Amino acid sequence: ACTPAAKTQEQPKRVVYLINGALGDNAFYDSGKAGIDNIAKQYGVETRTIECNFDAGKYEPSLRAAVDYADVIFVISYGFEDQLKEFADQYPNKIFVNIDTVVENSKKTITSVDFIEEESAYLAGVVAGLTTLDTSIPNVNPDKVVGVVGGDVDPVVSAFVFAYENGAKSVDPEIQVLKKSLGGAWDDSARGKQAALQLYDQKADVVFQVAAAAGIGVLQAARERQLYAIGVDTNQNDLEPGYVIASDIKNVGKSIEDVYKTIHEGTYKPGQVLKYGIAQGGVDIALEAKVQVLPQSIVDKVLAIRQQIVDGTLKIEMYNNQDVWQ
Amino acid sequence: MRILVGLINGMISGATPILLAALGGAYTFYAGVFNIAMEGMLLTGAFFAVLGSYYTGSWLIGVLLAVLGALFLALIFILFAVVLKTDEFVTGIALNLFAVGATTYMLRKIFSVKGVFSNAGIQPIPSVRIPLLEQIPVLGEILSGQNLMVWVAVLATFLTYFLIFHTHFGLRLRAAGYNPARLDSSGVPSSRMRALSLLASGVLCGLGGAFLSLGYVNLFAENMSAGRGWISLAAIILVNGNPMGIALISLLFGFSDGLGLLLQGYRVSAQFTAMVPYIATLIALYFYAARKKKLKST
Amino acid sequence: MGEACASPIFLNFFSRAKVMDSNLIEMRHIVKVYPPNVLALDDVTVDFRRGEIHSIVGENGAGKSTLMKVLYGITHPNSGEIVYNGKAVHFREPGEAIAAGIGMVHQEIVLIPEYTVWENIVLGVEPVNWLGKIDRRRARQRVQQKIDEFQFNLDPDARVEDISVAARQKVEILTLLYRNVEVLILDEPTAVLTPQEIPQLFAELNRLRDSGHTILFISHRLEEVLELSDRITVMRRGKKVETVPATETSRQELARMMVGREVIFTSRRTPQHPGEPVLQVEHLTLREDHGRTRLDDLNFEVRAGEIVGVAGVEGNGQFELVNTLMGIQKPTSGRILIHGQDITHSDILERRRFISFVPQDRGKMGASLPAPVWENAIMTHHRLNPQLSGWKGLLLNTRYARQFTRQLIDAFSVVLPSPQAPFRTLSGGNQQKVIVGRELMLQSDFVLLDQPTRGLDVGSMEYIHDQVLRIRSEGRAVLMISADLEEIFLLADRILVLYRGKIVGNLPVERTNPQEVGALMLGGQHESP
Amino acid sequence: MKQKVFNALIGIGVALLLGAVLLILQGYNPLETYQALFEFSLFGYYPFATTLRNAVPLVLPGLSAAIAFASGVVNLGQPGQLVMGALFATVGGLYLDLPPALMIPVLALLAMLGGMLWAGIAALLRRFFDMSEFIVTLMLNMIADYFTAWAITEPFKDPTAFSPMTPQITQNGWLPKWGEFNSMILFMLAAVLVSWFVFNRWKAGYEWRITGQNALFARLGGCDINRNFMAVMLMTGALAGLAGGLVVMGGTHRFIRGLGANYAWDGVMIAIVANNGILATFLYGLFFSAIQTGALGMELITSVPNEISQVLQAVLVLVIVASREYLNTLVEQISARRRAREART
Ligand SMILES: Nc1ncnc2c1ncn2[C@@H]1O[C@H](COP(=O)(O)OP(=O)(O)OP(=O)(O)O)[C@@H](O)[C@H]1O
Ligand SMILES: Nc1ncnc2c1ncn2[C@@H]1O[C@H](COP(=O)(O)OP(=O)(O)OP(=O)(O)O)[C@@H](O)[C@H]1O
Ligand SMILES: [Mg+2]
Ligand SMILES: [Mg+2]
Repeated sequence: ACTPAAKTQEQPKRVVYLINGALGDNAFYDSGKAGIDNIAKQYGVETRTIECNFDAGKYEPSLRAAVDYADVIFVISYGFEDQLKEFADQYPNKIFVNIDTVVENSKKTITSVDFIEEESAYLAGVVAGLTTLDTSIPNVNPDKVVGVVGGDVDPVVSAFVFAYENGAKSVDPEIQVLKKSLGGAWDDSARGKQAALQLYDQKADVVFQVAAAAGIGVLQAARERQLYAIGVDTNQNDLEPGYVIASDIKNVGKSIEDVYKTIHEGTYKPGQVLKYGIAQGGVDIALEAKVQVLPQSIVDKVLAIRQQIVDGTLKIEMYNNQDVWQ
Repeated sequence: MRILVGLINGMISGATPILLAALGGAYTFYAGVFNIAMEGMLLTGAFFAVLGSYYTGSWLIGVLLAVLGALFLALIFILFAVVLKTDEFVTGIALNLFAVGATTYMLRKIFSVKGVFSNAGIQPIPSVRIPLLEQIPVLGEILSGQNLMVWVAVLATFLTYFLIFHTHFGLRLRAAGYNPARLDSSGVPSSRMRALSLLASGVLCGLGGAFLSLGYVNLFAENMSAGRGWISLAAIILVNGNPMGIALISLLFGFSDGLGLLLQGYRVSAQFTAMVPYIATLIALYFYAARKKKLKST
Repeated sequence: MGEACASPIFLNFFSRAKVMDSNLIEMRHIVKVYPPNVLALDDVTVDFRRGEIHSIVGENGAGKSTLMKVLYGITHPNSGEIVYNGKAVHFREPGEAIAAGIGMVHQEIVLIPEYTVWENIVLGVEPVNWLGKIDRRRARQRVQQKIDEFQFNLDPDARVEDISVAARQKVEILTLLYRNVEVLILDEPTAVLTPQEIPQLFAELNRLRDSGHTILFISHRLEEVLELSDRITVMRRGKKVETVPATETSRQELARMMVGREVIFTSRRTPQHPGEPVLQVEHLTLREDHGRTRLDDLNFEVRAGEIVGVAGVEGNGQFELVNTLMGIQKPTSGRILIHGQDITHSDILERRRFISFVPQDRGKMGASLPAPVWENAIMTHHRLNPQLSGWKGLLLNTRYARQFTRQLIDAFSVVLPSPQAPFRTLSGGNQQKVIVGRELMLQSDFVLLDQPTRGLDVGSMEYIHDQVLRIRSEGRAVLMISADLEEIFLLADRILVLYRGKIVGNLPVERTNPQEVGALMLGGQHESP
Repeated sequence: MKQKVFNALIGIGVALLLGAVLLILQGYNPLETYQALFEFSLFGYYPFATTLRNAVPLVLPGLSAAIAFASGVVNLGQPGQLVMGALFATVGGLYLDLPPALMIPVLALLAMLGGMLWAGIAALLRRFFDMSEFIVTLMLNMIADYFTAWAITEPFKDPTAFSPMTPQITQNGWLPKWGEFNSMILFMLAAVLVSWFVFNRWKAGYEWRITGQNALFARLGGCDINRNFMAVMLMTGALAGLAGGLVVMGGTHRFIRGLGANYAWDGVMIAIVANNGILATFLYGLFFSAIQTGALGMELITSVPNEISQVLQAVLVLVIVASREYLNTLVEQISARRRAREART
């Protein structure tokens, strides 16, 4: 019913961006925030961000505050899916958009945006694999070893690791993928750096970081060892110019803007599950950097595989609770 | 071999901030001040180090600012605990809370980021390469190329030892802890020694913080002290403040921390490997307690 | 820094010549109230002359220490002025007083046991090199020099925790002399000394006086005050009663001025035949692992209706004897029997069924200062007296507890604001009465008294003594440890002398005298008749 | 007593004033901010209910710390004991199946058991190897943190969840709610009353208090120091553990990452601010809960960032304690001066 009638139905005035964690991961949450800010600019709605700082005690009151305040709630609900469902059922005429996971309430009013991390992480693996094989790249050793540092061992990180390993092995089954987890120390960048250093000592040429703030330590380890790292969530290629060869991007902001656009135009349908893969521009791999390290040959190979994924000719295996840490 | 060297280097850089903070705490320990604000001082130091280094482009000024920042916290501690005689434990806890809030807030205000501020403009503290030693295989790789602050920490250890046990400052400092009344009646106000000890711990924690944000890594992250202040407290109590003992415990901690990460290669869950340092501390405590028991009985 | 300034004493020699008995110090209209409302000094005016030994006597709490603390800058008067060397002074902290030449040795010795003698002495004025490093050689040699100058025999390298009380006192005095003070304040220095050590101290003090020092001397012991001083100031309840030349007064007169009434100095002990042995100690030995023997094969018994006094210089095993009797420390060997029952290995509560115990330190062992009086009164009773426990022995019967406290207060005529008041707000004497009362109401046959009247004034002391004699007449067995020979001779039937953890004398009181006991206390041989 | 309340109020007043200055310096309107603070924490049905509910995980660890400290036991293990309690309750809720009438008490007991266990370890280490409970409990906090993290990522993880968490516990284990009022509040009140009663009316409590004030005296008086130490450790462990259990049963219904993030430390802080008094701990617990709950309102309405409310809390703590103690001495000194004046005239 995308008609003037729909247009006249009153536009939302207030939008809340409610996140389980805290802004400032230079990544996931921040990219969402960027989307929210754009909405505010573009449509002149009032926006607020509520951070729960991973404090379980804050989840329910925050939800309550959010529904009291706003009529559209974008929520990253790791950890409080249950409460989210309750509230969505209680307030069927508020718009709940759940980011990054699939949450389904009995009234089917929550729309979920599901990112297909596996696709981009797979490409990250390909980049790593091709790099460790190409000893023409400075300091790359002959051993076929790459590494990954995860902030925790939760399913999301595991999904990254899973696809990353598949990507690397797709290049050459002999490539060994070493993994380290920081066991939840997302903000201890010193620890992140030490983990990466250990991987480099174990002959890895490339380390993929899936560790938010702690991950920055990984990038710095790469510079110290004159070796290579792959960033995550946003384009981190220029954080340590010449050492970050690629970034696995998750464009939360775009998804938020897309969804809000539909709300604005009245085409929004509650209860959907929107898949955001590479094709939809939800995730991607960024290879361009100020200081280009990857030889064009590798870039081309990666882009080719990316294209296959977009065309759907290459299906990426989805993570499904395998134990990827051994 | 490389792994071993890596482990040792990891141990050293893991130990440094704890060592510096704990040395700071040693002064307050001997002066009889129950100081648990090391955590906050580390964090503040780390923040101001980045602030100074980023804006002036000089790591030296960064370190200087770090020290000043931590000293500021020390001054608040003095104001409340020494002057107004507020409970030291409360003061410490409140200051730690304050440090987390304030640094996060300034991070947002000044760098308009949250979480992490990492930027090529942040000048790191240089590391020291020792021309000839470098050649020696293992030893060279360890001794050379360490961060300047590591050597500062080594120096600080011996300096602290000297100050506390061989100078009139140390004699008075320990007197303030043993029997303040005596110190007062011999003409040196014990409150002055308590204040001085807090300033000393401010300086050292500042250096420790600077190492965190300009030495080991080159960025500031919210709450990046990540409990190191508490570990240093444990280290101090463990060895009754003896600087050499503190150095030992810090190294033990740094080592077990790296070891934990390494163990992940061998089918041990990340969470358990992360426990290693704390379990190691408990074991150390066990042997320490046993030794003390023996000493007491004899 | 650290270099002590040139001695003012030489200057004083000249000045002394002309202004022989001019006032060195004048304290005028001093008022001191301790928060919240203890009027410790009530408009006190007193003067001290250059080169005299001036004693201050008075009951506990009369304000002697406070007066001196005010002079020394430890506490600050609410009003009044101090004139020193002709000009008004106001010391904010002891440091300033010392710098001006006034030093004080406290009633309770404050040294750092962990430090050596010389470290304690130079603390605050350490000789140092340009690095701030302490010049041990110079420090030791300076200290040694002072030791020789004033003929104290002390080992500068001994750790204070290892030396005798008398020696510690010397360290305190030396600390001041090292700083070249001209006025020495000594707060009850003799309380902890033996009859033999006191003359030594007096000799030293006289030497100091002759070398131009002024000495302010606080004591309870009237005869020694009369012997030592040039002039004597008497205080009572925060007021100065009078200042008199020593030659023009007597012990009786001083006592009357102090207490405000006549005081009897003779024993009220009536002869009585002891009964069955209650406490038996056999071969009691306490040896520390590295060989040092604290208690060396003690054998003695205490009979019903008998008071056994334990004499000895502090640190000769009294502490360990109490600890082993009470079960705080386990003896290396030997047995402790009560009524023939071996309690050597039973726990403290078990012993408390048989033993009433009055410890020497009220604040540390005898009571909880912040707790209300009634909670202090029911300690131990709450375990032994079923009436104090309520429902299934879990609850505390607070109603009965208050009633019990009432009884105690009445029976031992304790003066206090209310049973709810914090114990600390009671006066020392009343605190002691509560503790003694609590212990005696346990009705146990053996009573262990450790310095039962330390730091009490004559009034309270008399009262406690009467109680001790009463339980003796009730046929209980009493073991009383006391540093005060006078007290022991006043009460005891038999005297045990402890020296280096050994019993060097076990003497019926009527067949010995203070001189002999004093000699034994110092390790002299005991010539048995 | 009246004096105490008065001092506390003065302290809070001064603290809020300083906080206002802070806010002005940062360019916020203190009135608006405080209004928002209290609108979201006290004024109104839901806010008040939330404040009460959030008070639970502050008050219980607070009680735990207060009783421990007042008994001379340095149990700083509340954070660890809390999460262990939560884990025990959760596991019970996952594998047991009883009618609510039984399930809820059983889970509560399990939670206490978890806390006791964790405190008991420290107690035993102290008792037999005299390892200072101070360090041990601190270390055990970290260990408990990682241990529970492991438990919810490996053995007890919810395979369908996206982040480490256990499945939901059985409905029978959920604490009933009446509208907004969650029955966990009743547990809290009960805990406060029981604690007060044990501490002030039991013989054991009497011995604990005296031991806390003067251990040697208590020992000579015939109190069994070691048994008391053990008892206090266990009881305080149980209180902290219960807090964890209630958070699960009354709030999240499962163990999720970051549960009890910093309740327990706040609890310790509150206990000290309350001078280890039991009722005082309860009241200050409510107060700080109000502040924390209201902070959300500040963020929403006046967009005062969450850090500021953290700083504000720090200021509150410091100033309340400082001014309270300063006030006491001040009052005494004034009365002393009066006395002195009388003496002079
Ligand atoms: N620390 C204190 N706090 C409060 N009041 C105190 C304190 N010490 C003493 N007082 C008060 O000072 C008064 C005198 O104390 P003090 O111990 O000197 O009594 P006293 O004169 O020795 O009497 P007694 O002969 O009974 O010992 C006591 O009544 C007590 O109320
Ligand atoms: N710090 C204090 N706080 C409160 N009251 C005190 C304090 N010190 C002393 N008093 C009280 O002041 C009064 C005088 O005490 P002071 O120590 O001067 O008596 P004293 O003459 O030295 O008695 P003693 O012979 O026992 O030393 C006593 O009532 C005492 O209880
Ligand atoms: Mg006195
Ligand atoms: Mg008295």
